[in-house]
Amino acid sequence: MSPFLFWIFALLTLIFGAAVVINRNPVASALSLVVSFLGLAALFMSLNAYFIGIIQVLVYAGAVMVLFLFIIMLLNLRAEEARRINWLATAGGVAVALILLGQIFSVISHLKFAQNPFPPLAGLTVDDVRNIGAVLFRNYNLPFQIVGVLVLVATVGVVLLSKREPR
Amino acid sequence: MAITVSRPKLNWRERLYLPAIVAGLAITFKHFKNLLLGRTKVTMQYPEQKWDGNLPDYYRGAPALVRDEDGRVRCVACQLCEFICPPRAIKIIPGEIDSTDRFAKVEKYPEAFDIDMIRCIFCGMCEEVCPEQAIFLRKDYAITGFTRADMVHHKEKLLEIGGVMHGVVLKWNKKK
Amino acid sequence: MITLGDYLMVSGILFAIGFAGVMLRRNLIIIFMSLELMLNAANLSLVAFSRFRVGPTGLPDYNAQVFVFFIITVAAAEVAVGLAILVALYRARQTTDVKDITSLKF
Amino acid sequence: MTPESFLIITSLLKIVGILFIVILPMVSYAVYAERKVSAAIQDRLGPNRVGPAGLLQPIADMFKLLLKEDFTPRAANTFYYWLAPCLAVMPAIITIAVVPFGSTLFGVPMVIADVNVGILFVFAIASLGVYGIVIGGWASNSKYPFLGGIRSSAQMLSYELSLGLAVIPVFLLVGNLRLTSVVRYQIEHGWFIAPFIGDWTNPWKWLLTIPMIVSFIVFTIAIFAETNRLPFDLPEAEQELAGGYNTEYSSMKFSLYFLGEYAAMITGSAVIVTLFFGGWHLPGIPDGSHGWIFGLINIAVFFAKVAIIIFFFMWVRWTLPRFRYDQLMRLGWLFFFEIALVNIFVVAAIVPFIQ
Repeated sequence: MSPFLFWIFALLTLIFGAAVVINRNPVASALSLVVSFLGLAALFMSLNAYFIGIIQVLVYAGAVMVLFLFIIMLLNLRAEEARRINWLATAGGVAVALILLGQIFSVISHLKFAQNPFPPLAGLTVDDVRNIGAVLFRNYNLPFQIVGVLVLVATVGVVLLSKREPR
Repeated sequence: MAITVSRPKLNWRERLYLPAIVAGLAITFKHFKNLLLGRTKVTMQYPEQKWDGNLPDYYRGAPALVRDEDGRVRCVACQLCEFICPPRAIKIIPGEIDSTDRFAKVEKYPEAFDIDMIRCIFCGMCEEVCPEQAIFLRKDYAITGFTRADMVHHKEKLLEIGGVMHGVVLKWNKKK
Repeated sequence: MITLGDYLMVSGILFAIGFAGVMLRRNLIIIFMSLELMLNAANLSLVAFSRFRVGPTGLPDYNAQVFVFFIITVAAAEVAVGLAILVALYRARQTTDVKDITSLKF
Repeated sequence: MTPESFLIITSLLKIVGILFIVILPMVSYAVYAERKVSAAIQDRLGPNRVGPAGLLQPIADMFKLLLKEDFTPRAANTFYYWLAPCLAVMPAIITIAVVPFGSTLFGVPMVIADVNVGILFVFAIASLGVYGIVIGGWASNSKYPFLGGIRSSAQMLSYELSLGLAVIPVFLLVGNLRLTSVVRYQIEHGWFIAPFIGDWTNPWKWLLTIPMIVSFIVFTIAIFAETNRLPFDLPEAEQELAGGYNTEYSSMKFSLYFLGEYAAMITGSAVIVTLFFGGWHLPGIPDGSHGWIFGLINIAVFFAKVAIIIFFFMWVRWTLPRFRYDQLMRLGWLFFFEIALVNIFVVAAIVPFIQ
């Protein structure tokens, strides 16, 4: 992965991530989030994690965000009217986020090993679908089944929640 | 009163819908195949093939003025057609016939006879009402033009389409 | 040369953006999206670490990637439930603004 | 020439070749073919004015659409209104990148990117196709396009499930997600639509045929739904929604939507051919390593198969009426979803006896 491509996709992810927070219009926010996720998927692929990258596109960009858009459109959420911004609260929120950012930066810059280059892989292409599958089904079989039950519970919950109460 | 439509009870084969879909596909494919093999009769290909030879005698096409055997315009500018015309497509300016003329007895002739073919609805009322049998609906149906002015048939044009009509009542020729 | 540190920085900034979104915005659906942003920032760190810890066989550490897989699965379920709650809330209150939803009971 | 630059140059040649020589002409002539097929099914002749047998009709259509007034409604959200048609075309064309459209030509494999997540890539990119429709419907700021957009988002989400589940039997047999391995497996073991060919005495292969055909039917129907083709074209239902998501579009923006639909149909057919009909393989024809002429024949065989599937798409379109929306949802969730699930178990039970 050339540094050029890395910075393009990193900037894409970050700029559109910031656009999610800044945009007033919920639809614009959701679409910015889609672009941000696509950039993130490219970053995953730059780390040779093709399976995770494509799952990211498939699940997040293809399904989750369509669901978000569907709900935004179904509820017909308009752009928020420009209400008076509470400057004190906004400044406080930004300050807290910046402090968090500073802490993360200081931690990362103190990690000595983080400056080392990535070690080389066994080959140019690693069949990571097969390897992830092997690890998932051998070492994480029980958690995998628990996640399956969780998804089932979520499905039942969603059906119950979205049912209109009979009047 | 609301009528409750009882829906037919479907058996399992009908409920599967697949046989019905396959039957439908077979029907459409039969049509497709027949057209490719040239067995289907398709509609007439208009600009190449035309109705011209096959038009029935009662066909109502564009109206036209006719002359009689002596070359006289049969129209006497009575303006009945102008009054009867439902879309008011006809406009006639009557003119006196000179007393020295052979047909001076007729008194009037159309100085201008315009039919606006944009308005004409080919109803044939003008032909019905004409006491002189001067206007007939001919077999032209493809009337085109680039401007509105092109679409107005003037007297010369109408006479050109109409030509000479033989064998109709010739009451003006006998006298004088 | 791109190092692990760069990926972690990107991940950290993304997390801070998501955090700021949760703090600053009042629209529930935007808050929800910011949460997703934070989850994905964590995913980026995990995948970067996975690529950094190459084992003796020359393969990345797939435990982290399996973890990301679980996070994505659970996040999808979470979104479905969360949006269903949001729709139920909108039906009851006709609003998605957190300022208007301050009481526990309605 | 270094291997890297060789790879880049051949990839570029393949992209340009497949896109401009095959896909885009195929898209425009698919529109022509659609009109001809519909005409034949309805006992008409179809376009026959421009050029011999109307063969230049797509070019005339293109000029007509280019010269039309490009109208943007005042209430529309201009940026998204312009963005949406581009989003509608892109995913359909990107998908072709992972589909192997030939064996080899001069030793170069005829697939643009042979990634190891092949089919997942197809699904991931295809699922992005819904954004063009949803955003177009929303940005037009008009009732009918909006309804079309809402319908399409729910429809695509529903049918992606059966789409994904229907192909799992194929990959249970192949063992990895690469589309080139799918083709290679089918060359060795017979096409998935008829796995018994070449192995006539094996009863398990005959048994396998039933779930494979079920899998093919479910997958094809899901592709119909994903590409908004007629039994499932509710997002653009002319009669109820006045054209649906593209009501407010005109000129080139409308034609981008139109081309996007046909491009999606072509890539969908290409995926069907690759998964179930042996890709570029035809029994008796060797692959491209036996000479470049065979490499070209392989490519021609692939696109001939694609053309047959596209004809099937059109045939169905002019036969079946449109579903009602509740029927569509019931069909997706209560019928195909379950069939695809059961099908996976059946194939999983047969697989140990095959190998």
